[in-house]
Amino acid sequence: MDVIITEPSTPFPGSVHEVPGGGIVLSTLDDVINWARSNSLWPLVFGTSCCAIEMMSAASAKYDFSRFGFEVARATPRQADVIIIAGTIVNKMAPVLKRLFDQMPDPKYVIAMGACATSGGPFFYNTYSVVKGADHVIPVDVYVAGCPPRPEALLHALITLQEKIKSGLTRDQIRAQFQEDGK
Amino acid sequence: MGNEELIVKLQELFPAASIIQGNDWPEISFESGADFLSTIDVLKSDQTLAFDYLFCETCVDWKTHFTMVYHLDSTRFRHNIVLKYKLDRETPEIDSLSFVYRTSEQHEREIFDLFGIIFKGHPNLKRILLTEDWVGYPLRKDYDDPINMIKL
Amino acid sequence: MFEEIKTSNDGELVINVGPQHPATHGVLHLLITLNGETITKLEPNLGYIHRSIEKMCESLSYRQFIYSTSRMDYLSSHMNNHACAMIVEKGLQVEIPERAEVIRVLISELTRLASHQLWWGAMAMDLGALSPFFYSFREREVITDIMEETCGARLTMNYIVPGGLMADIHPNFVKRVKDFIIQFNSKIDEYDQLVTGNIIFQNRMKNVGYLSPEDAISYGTTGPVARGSGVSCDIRKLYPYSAYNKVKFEEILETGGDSFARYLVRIKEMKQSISIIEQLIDNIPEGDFQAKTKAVLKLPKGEFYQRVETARGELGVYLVSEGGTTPYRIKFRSPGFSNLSALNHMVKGHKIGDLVAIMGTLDLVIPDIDR
Amino acid sequence: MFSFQNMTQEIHSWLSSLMSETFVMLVEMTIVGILAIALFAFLGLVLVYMERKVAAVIQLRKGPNRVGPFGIFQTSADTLKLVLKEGFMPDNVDKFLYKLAPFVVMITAMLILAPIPFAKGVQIWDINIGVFYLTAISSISVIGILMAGWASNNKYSLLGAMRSGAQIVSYELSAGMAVLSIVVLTGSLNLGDIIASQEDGWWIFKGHIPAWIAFIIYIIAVTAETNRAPFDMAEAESELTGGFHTEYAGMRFALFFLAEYINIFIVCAIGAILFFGGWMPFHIGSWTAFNHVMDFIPSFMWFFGKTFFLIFLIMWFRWTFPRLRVDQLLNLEWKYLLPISIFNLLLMTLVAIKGWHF
Repeated sequence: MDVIITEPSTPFPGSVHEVPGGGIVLSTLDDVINWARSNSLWPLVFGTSCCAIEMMSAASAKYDFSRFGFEVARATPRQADVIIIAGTIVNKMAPVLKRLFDQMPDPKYVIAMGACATSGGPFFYNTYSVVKGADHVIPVDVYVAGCPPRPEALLHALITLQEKIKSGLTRDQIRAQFQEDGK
Repeated sequence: MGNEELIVKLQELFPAASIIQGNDWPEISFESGADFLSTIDVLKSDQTLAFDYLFCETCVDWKTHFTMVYHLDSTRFRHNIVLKYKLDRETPEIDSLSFVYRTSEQHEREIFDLFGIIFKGHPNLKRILLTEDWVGYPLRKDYDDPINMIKL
Repeated sequence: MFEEIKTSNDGELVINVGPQHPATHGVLHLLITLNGETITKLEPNLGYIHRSIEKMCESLSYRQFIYSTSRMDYLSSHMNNHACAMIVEKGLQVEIPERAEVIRVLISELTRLASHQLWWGAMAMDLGALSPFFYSFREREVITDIMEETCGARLTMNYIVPGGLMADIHPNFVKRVKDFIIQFNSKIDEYDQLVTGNIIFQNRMKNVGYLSPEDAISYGTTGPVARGSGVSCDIRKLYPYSAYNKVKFEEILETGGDSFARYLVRIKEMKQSISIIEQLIDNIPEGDFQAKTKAVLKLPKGEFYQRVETARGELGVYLVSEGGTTPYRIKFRSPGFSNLSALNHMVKGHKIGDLVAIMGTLDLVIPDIDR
Repeated sequence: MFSFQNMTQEIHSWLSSLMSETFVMLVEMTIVGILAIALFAFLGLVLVYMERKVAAVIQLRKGPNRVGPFGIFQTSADTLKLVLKEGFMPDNVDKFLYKLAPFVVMITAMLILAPIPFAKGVQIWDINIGVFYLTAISSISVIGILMAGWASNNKYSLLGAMRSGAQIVSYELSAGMAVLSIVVLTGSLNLGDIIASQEDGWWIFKGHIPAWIAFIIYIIAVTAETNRAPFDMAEAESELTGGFHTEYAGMRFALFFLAEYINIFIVCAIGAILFFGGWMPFHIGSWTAFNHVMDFIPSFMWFFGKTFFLIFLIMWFRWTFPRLRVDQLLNLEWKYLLPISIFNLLLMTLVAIKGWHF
């Protein structure tokens, strides 16, 4: 995978020995860690509005996200890995959401489910209390479109998040990759 | 009681008020300054009226004044009226109904929150939907919030 | 922004339940004062999902504002749309084709079934039984599929519009609804066996959260909550609208006033909904599904009020028109808002576990409360 | 029937020929310790996977099936992730107790493992007061839970811990009574003797109705003792979000999680030993031929089969019943289970004295 790593501003003091293909032990260990993290995403029980019902549908027997190991929904943010923002975030809720996110231990991931969490959606214009997108409050990894999105869309988002974790790239690296692809 | 009978009865009881037939139900309107609590008391305790169920309480901002709108139902006779009370825009104050109809405790908090109407005698009058430090009353017609509100 | 909460001198403990708490079904914040495990005071703190729909509607046209109401009480979005469509029709004085009226009622009752099914699963989950949720969603998915085929959406349908319906029903609709009814009739008994008859469940529900008929009226509760206390308040029966005067059904009244009575009301209401659907499904009249309306709607000056019975109780829409293309003021009298106000009265002296059970039987939908 | 005793004795004599007695003991302790920890980890993985699959079957779902064949590596991924999570310590916690609590719960679970015979001749510590040891040690774990609840500086945790304290202390009584009724029949506190006494039939069949009552009470009481639904007052997800482990994250939470499942395994193992004869095959009185056929199935399979059947029973409870309220929970114990179990113990004594059992 071609990754652009930006040059550090000060050069590394000392000599660097190039290892062809990366250290086998460390890179494999990284893969194992990412495999574990991506396959064990425990969501926080958090739904504000309509999308929460579709999230429940995704948990139900027909869609069943337990197949991927997502069914261990934790009620406390301390034990959760991924926060699925299912619904609108309003000004009064924003500090609470931030606090919930801060209470989660690293590594933590965020999925913005539905139009409201992505951009304010149907409540973008003429409202005085809606936050226009949850990414104004906390960093979002995956956005799902729809009002509300279908359960399949949520499953796709979760699988996309798994792929993101498996690739082991940071946000900036992914952005750089996309920019390169665009050129 | 039918709507026509209700209007006749109400006119007997409240000669000062203006009573008209609205789209669905009789509408009885009071000017600001009328004794509101005793009116409600009569409406609730009168044996032929028995308006014991307040199913909607809200306010309308008419730019020059506010109008409190109460929708009353009688669970015994199943007749409804709409009760309106005109409020001054500068000092909007009205008696709280929270001890007559318990449901109005929350409704009045909401109206205070969104319209800024002061309910005298309300046990816990503070903002309910918005944060405590919110400035302004959003459902008033002159409310403007250039930061949060994106006008279409 | 959170108040500094301390233990008061008399040994009482103040606890925040919510905004993120599994029992609040959303983002309700309750401040409860505990003496040991016994609740002495409860204060709801709303507004964590206050989306200012009422302000928004003031700048939306009469065709547009209906869509935002689907997101209000999303579990009975059809009934919300129905109320709004009816109030516009009342202002315009449009006659709706018979076919549209019957389909509206059919769809509304299916929505009520779906809503009650979800409530049943979620309430059992609150009480700690996790499996009923999956059983109820099994049947709910069938309804959702039927809805999807006809309305094009699973949850926020926007199918009922001023003047009639957005589109005609799907050719499969009648057959699939009939199949569903046959399937669901046997499942209701399964629900009873799994939950209603369970001794733990009955002990958790009976004599918990008592609401007397007087209090039920005074607190303005409606829907299954008031009917569980023996207060007749079914708008479908008292002030029939749409095609409800053409069907025979019973208003379910339980006199217990406790959580179990409210539970029974909903379970029996499901059976009544099935009977309404059974009466109408074979008798959908032929004809148009939409009356002719202008592209831009203008309501005459005046005030209009429309009440409908949603799955949670009475939804009132109060609309003030100044004669323009947008409403001057619109107020949604949501059932959950009034039902919630009785919560403080109901939980006093009960345990934390009971709070969860009582909230389960109130069937709160928070966006419906906050609007 | 194959006994593991020969094997262990051979290892012991081989080690004794190599080094002095002290070193032999040290080496043996290390081996046993490693085996115990390995068993722990393995049991944790298997039981969590089993719980999720049982839940899935009851709830008409598929359950984990993407990670590895049939999803068998799902729990491994979960464990690895939990180990690698940020070690988290909220502000204003009692740091010492907060760190100690998971280990108290864990070590208690490990200690109980000592006198349990896993197969014929496989027992870490053959102690003559085995039953007494089990009941004594198992009550320590509540201290860990109380510690966790107190140290977390969270009101939900505190409430959960207090509930758990009240619950475990009360339900230990009926569990103890149920265990005693089997001790009365056998006349021995040694687990090996209790198993040996079931050579001609398991106590659940030999002990008439009192044994059945004791078994039912035992299962109810241990479900409560391990904080499992419908008695999961201490966690009560829909009431107290997470109960005593609300503030625990990562590895420390994993220890609580693991200890819960190990505790289930242990109580079910004890139940299997007392009522279903532990590793003893299914024997019927003097049917020698039948008994010989049964002996062909290895003893550890009998033991694990019975234990896992009981574990399945407890999991079945969890996914079926609603949760009790905290006062109903205590009512059930003090007003119903305890009087019944005391009466049952008397009845059992009568049965034992008169020799009415088979």
